[in-house]
Amino acid sequence: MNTVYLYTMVGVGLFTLGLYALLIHSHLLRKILAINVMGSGVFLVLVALAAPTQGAVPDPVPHAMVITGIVVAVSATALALALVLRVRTETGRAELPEEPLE
Amino acid sequence: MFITMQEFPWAVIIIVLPLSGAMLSFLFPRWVKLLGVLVALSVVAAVVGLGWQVVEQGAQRYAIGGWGAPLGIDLYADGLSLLMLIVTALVCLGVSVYSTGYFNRAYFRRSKANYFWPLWMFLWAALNALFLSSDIFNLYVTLELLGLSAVALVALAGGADALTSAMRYLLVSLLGSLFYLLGVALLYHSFGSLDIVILSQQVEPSPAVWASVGLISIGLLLKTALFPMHFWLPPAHTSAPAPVSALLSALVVKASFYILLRMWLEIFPVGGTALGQLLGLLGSIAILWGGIQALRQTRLKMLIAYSTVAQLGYLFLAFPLGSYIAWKAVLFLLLSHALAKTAMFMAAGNILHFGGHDRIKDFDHVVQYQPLTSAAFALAGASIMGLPPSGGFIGKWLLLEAAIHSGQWWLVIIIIMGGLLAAAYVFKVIGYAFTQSRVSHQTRRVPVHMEWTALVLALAAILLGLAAPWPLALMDIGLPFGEGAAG
Amino acid sequence: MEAISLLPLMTLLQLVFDTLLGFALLWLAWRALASPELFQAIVLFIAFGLLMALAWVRLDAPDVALAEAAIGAGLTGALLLATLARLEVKNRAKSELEKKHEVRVITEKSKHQTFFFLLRMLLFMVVATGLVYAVLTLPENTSGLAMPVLENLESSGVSNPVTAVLLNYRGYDTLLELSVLLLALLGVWSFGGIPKPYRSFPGPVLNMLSRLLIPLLIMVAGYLLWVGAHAPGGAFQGGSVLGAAGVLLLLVGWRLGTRFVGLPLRITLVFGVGIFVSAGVVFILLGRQFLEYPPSFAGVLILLIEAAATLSIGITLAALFLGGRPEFRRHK
Amino acid sequence: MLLSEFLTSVLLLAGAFFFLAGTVGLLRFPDVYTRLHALTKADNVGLGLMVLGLALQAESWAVAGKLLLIWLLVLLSSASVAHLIAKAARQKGIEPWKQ
Repeated sequence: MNTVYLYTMVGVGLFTLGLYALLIHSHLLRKILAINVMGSGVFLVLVALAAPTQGAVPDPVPHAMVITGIVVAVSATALALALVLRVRTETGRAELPEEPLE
Repeated sequence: MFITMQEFPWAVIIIVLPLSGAMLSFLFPRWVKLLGVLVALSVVAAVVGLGWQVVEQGAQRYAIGGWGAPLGIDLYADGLSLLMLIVTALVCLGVSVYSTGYFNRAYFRRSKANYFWPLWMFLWAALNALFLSSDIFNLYVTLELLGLSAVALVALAGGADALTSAMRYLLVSLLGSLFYLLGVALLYHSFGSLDIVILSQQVEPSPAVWASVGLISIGLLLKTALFPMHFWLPPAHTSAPAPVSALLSALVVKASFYILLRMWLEIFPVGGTALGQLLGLLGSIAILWGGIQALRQTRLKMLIAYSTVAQLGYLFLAFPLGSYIAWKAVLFLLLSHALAKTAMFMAAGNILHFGGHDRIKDFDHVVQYQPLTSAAFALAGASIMGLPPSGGFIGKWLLLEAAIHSGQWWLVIIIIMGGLLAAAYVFKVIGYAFTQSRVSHQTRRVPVHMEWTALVLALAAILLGLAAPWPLALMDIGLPFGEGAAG
Repeated sequence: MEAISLLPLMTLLQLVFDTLLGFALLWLAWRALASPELFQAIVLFIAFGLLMALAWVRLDAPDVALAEAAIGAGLTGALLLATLARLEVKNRAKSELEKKHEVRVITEKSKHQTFFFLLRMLLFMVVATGLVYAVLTLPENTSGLAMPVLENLESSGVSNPVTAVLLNYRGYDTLLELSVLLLALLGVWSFGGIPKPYRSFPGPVLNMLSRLLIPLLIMVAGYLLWVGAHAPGGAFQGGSVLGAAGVLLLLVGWRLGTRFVGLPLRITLVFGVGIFVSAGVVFILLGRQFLEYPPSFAGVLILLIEAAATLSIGITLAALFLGGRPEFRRHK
Repeated sequence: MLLSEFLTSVLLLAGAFFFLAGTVGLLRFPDVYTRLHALTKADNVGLGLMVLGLALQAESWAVAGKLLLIWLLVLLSSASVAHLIAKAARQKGIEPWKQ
């Protein structure tokens, strides 16, 4: 077990953990946290697999991809949080209705 | 100055124009409508320019920054992306004209109306960038741009329904993107490239490739709303403002399908495999389920939204067939559905605007008061049902031909049943359009150009059928679907 | 001799450290997602972000570490806390019922729900096992694009490879990403009717702190922007530090003057993408490709674009923290 | 050379001890005010010792200066944050622990 695989496994773990939490929690703030954890998991996989083994240079392309991803994630989070506040104002609850509107 | 017409980078212009339009309309809210229409017209012109290039010189590849794949990002335009761009341009031009009437002060608060334009132009820029991109990570960024702008546009309608469905849509969209991105990570680390063409040359089956097939497919199918992952679509498409519903149903769901199609055609050929059969099965269920649900709806926009679920099902029938004709049929269906569905949602918007509601049973002499809108709905309905000579007819005909050719008779039955269901729900609406309502409603004048736009787009869906050979020939440029003889 | 004999010990220690960090990450993520109090959950999430930054350092990705610490942990955390405060300002005395809602897990009994629940669980299991297997079979070191990136570094205008990728080789991605950020703000503004943040009374300590920190933060932002050309740093890291300065200003009750709220603010927000697009288009007119910088100017151009981007990113992030569109009236 | 390395080790170990003590305090102390006490006092000293230890190994004065700057910034922010947390706790009506 070396660093690369260790962090990659942690990344996969975070991804699935976030996925699980996203599906079981109903509060929207928690869903947003879960999405962010999932995102961190994906980023970790992306960079961990690019980590250098013994003195070689790390591949900078995944690093740049992750920085892009982090900015996209914060944008999406900001939008989602503002939407949560609006949903709360309109419906009184920070949750989605259980059944989709028919 | 220094560049000839032959190498003018139309592809870049097509992306930069709506992007700049979005920024300008954010800066100068006073001029939004003028800017919207101007940008729409100039993008159409740029698409014509690119089309001319592609027809004259074949598929185009453009290295942004001059680096070229795999280091840089390439834009790529072949027949497939060109047709997507053309239909996007047509629909968006329509939406642009329609929205000058729809987002007026009587109906929307001005501050809200002003936000529509930049958001919508961001969406258009995202669509154009997506159809032109040849880089799977760049596709992720365009997907996010597309998803976030679509969500903001849905929420523009305000009210509890629109906001909750926008929220659900946002979560689904982000989830889909993350699945896609993880798939991209695995592909990159397997082959060290992000370019679709390079990947297609190097790809060979391995567990990582299969995992990324699964992740990318799940992510994009979620965004494309294939049954049973369609749950988010009807509420979102129903509660959005009418031009936004049109954009979502006509183009946004197709964008993720387009990526799926590209990946499956070029990177992982799954046509005809077990996975393809599964997708065909899900598509078939979507056709039947969406059709039945559409028939059960009491509100017009909900009916149209479920019809989208059903029509999206057709797109997946090509996967069990996997033949040259099947791909072309599906693309043809996609194009005609985009035009017809835009017209339908616009017609629904007109009816809603006029009577203040879209309860089908309470329609009051719609045909008499809004003849153009009724005609638009009927013509679009004809294309959705697949009546000759509409675009929908040609698409379904080709699909039937492909199904019969490969002897998969169950698909033939599904296609015919789907058509019958579509006929049932379209006629249900048209039937009520002639009746008188017992309840009298306050009515509002609908600007004439909103009615005409719907009609023109519906006519375009019909004309697509009459001019079928032309788009079918375009599809072969760059051979996205392989050699015709091989199929 | 001594160094060689210490090597296995060092690797062992590193492995122990990595393992501990990995478990800490998983544990924090789990606690952040499962803890009963939302406030606690958010604080744990911020801690998670900081440990992520540590993981990036361990993976030789200092640029990512900076971005993660500033944006992933810092600004996302600030946004989450601001939202929570606004959710709670509505009803300060939170009912017990609502507290239950906060941790409520979807366990509806209807058949429809059970079906989807099972489907989700199945999906979840398949994803987890499949991914682990897939990752373990990946080839251990594909060098990826490291070689072409380094070979072309000369003509990219900068010597930090990550900045070269972000601003030059894959500058188009960055252009679209800046658009995403702008779009998010536009979306937030378009929602309208975002409740005002809980009015804070900064007090002398926070005022003092902000007076000391804000000039420093602006300086650090400038430094990060400048240093990004040859060392870890760049527009995003600098921009987020600038955004942090903005957040601090907003916390002590500062608001943008009325004169600047309209067009001037909007121009600042659009500036980054605007300059980027213009730089790209100008080169088309000069007969080059879109975003193809001449190697002799590349360094200056990248710095120019990054400076514009830093300003826009900083202001956008601060505006996102504020939530709704700044008002035309002065607050005090 | 050897002396500086020895000093660094001692300083780092001492710093680590303060961190440990601070963490134990954070976990064991009864209320928010005492926990803040444990955290800020111990961590500031702990970090100070670590910075001092590392500064001995610094290649140049600039690096040592940066290390010092880090410590000063942490001092400033942790003092302010501790104050703010305590103030918020007081406003919420949390009584200091007495026994």
